[in-house]
Amino acid sequence: MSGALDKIKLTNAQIAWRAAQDIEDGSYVNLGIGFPEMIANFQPDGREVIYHTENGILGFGDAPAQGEEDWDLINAGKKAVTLNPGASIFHHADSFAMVRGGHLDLAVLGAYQVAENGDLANWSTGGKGVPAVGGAMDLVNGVKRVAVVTDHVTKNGDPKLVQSCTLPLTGLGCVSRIYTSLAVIDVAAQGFVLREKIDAMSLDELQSLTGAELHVERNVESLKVPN
Amino acid sequence: MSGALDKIKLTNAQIAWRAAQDIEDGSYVNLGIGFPEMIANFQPDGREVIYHTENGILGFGDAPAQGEEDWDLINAGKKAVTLNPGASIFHHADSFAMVRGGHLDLAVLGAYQVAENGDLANWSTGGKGVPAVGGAMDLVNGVKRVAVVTDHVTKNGDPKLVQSCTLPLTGLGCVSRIYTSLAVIDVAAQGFVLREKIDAMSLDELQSLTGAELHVERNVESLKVPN
Amino acid sequence: MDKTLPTAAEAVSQIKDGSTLMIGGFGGSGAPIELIHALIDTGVRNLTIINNNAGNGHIGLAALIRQERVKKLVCSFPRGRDTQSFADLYTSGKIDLELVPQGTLAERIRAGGAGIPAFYTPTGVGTELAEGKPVEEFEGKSYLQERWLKADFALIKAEVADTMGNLTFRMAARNFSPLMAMAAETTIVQAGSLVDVGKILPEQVVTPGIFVDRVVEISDPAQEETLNRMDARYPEGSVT
Amino acid sequence: MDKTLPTAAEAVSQIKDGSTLMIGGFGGSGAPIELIHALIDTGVRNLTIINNNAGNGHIGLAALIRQERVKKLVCSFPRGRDTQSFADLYTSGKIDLELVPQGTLAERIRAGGAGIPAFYTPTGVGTELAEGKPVEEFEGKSYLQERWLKADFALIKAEVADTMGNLTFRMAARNFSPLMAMAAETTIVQAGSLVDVGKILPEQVVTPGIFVDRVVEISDPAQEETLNRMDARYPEGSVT
Repeated sequence: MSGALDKIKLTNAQIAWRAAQDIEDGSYVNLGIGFPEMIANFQPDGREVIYHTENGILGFGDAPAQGEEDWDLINAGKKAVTLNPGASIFHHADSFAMVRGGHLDLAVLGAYQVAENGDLANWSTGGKGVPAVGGAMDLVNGVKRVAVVTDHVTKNGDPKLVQSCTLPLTGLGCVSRIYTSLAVIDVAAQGFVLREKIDAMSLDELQSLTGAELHVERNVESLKVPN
Repeated sequence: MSGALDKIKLTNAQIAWRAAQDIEDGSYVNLGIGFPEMIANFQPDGREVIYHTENGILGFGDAPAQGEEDWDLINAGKKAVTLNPGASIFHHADSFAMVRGGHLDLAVLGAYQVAENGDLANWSTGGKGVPAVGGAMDLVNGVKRVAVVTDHVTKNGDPKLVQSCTLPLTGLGCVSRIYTSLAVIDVAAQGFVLREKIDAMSLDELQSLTGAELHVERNVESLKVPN
Repeated sequence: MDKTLPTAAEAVSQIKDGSTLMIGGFGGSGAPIELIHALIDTGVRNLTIINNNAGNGHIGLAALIRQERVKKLVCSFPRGRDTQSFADLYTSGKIDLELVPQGTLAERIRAGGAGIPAFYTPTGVGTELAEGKPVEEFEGKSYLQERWLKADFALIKAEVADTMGNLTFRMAARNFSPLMAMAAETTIVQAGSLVDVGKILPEQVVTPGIFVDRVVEISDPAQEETLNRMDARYPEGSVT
Repeated sequence: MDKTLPTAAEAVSQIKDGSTLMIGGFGGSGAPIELIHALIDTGVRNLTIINNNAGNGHIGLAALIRQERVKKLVCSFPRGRDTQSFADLYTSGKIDLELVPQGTLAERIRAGGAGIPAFYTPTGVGTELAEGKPVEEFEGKSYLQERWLKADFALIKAEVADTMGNLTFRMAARNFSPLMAMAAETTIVQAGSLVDVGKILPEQVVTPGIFVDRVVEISDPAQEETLNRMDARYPEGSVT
């Protein structure tokens, strides 16, 4: 199945595009380091989104041209950024006051596992290496809404959407929406609620790749993204 | 006795002068509103003292000339001040981080009563009027050293230095030195320790005006101030 | 993103009876007089007000109190040169007072803005103001547990605002305002001047726009202390 | 009041074996490289270091760790592009790690500076990092009790300092530095430029001089990221 799945599933860029469509005009948003950062590339025209980074910038913009980096202007992933008009600089306690105090509208993060009660595991694979947590636990407990972008299954084909996380938790009941390579799924009182799926996959097939029940409340929309 | 006492006791200005002599060069100091503010007028030549006010100024200077006031530059007593070179402006939480975090070297406050264990009562006479506390409780629990300037007795002739405060407390065991109109007294493990007294008063007389035992550890110095 | 509104009246129009409001300022500095007067004009009442003081004279917060719009005041120092408006109502039992040490008041507001529901402070230990508060010992010393303060609205006076709500403050008029902007659900700002986005240098922004919801330009704003020295009254001609 | 010293070596000369140090910086920005290198030169060891990261490459904090001067690291993210110095010692059990969520780390440092011995945060509830921490419920939600962090020394990089220790920071090099300056017994600053008192406008001071003890001017300071892109090493020529 893995080979077949690879042919039909969305790319990370396509998942990022889909997530970007839901970000409302005027939102203050934190994008997790790595894959979620890509979402900023797909911001729809006419919407103004203000991006926050843990290390004390609100309103950063695109990466500078190579050779033009100012290494005092970086994001949480330590990549060089620029400042948009209206940007502000502040220290780390003020930065996390924004996070913890519920001032950010949305955080979009990566995930190892998401449970049907909204629990998130995204900081540790539980192995023996060097652990690192960064700002993930602060974000999931502070930002108004937490969404996840992720492949629907692991590289081994195991479900990442599960009944209960087996990996160390980042936060409890914090995820409200999941954008996967196959579907868009909300976390609601009854568990996972399927909102959109790619046309190339049946509901049964999708359920078989998901570790917990997918509820269907109303029509499931077609998950369509640009090529 | 009251009339006789009035003739020999120090004026507020003289008490303030005496307190000013103990403020070390390079100190960061908060002076309570009212009488303690007078201490800044007697700063010895050659010493640099940096004054803090609760409402967010470090390094304020003399009052401006009348008509020259900037009402966005006031002290905690709501009086107009000026800024010395090197002054800084900050918000109230940062201002009290300085206070509570032990960054100020000295606070000099007024008092209704000081107990021999260092308890201070200076915010409420316990009456029925409108209560007000301001920053007094923060100062006495945060600043490295708290001193008091006060008349030695109340207007009725009652001791202000007592075994135990009868008025509502500002803080516990917080006062380390008291500059009165008759004496300089430290608060130590054994209680009040007399350091200096005015020549015109015997130790017995002074004791009779004090509500708790005055210990004498070594020679009591003569409390001398300019006329 | 344009957070500006044309008038103070529109800026305060959503404030309802029973709201909790933080109002910036300390003594005669930093009070958003024009916003407070616009608030008086709306007729709202049963307000809970969080401010360091109780207003002075017959304008601003004192006028709001005098008109019996305030059911409770949370403050550190409700006495001053002319705080008769508050004193009269307080002694006749018509207004509640929660007296909070000034540093604790500032920190509780910051905590509200920073998502910290409670913290410990040495301030107030062993005093009347500790009554009912949990005491805990850390490293051999006692501390009081204090709770966050939040508000439905904050009324703030800034020196400069851009249209996204980035703010700077003039001198010690800063005082509680940046904290209150963080702790209120809706922060309403009157700014002495309104500038285009990008005109405030990023390193010099004091309150980032994320904490600000509505901005109205009030050029040449009134200063509480100056108004009181002229014995001003609001509404004009009011006697009490 | 003149807090300046002529050299980085003199600025760090009182740091003793076993000290706890906060070091400013986040990733490649804001690290006081020259102060750290002067610290390496002193030979002190058994240090506890509080920093967001574990250094990168072979300079600055990474070099200090590589030389086994650090017995314990308190940080949020000890992984990076080249954090082998830390990883080697950690996996061989030669260095202790206290892993702290980034916002909790910042707030614990601020609490240390602000005289707040403990506070409550939702961060970490229900996770491994909550182990051993008191949990309390406020308004129906669970929070962890977290304790203040203090240090004997802070090493800080500023853009501009005046001789009294008032500071400004360059862009996002600000990060943890203003907090650490508050939380350390002795705060040591390297400033890109040293100016006369009065040259920094009072409203634009980010860290007031009360939080600063020693200032050394290091013009044209090294940038951690830039050094690492050149694969620099400290001491020069060091192999490991």
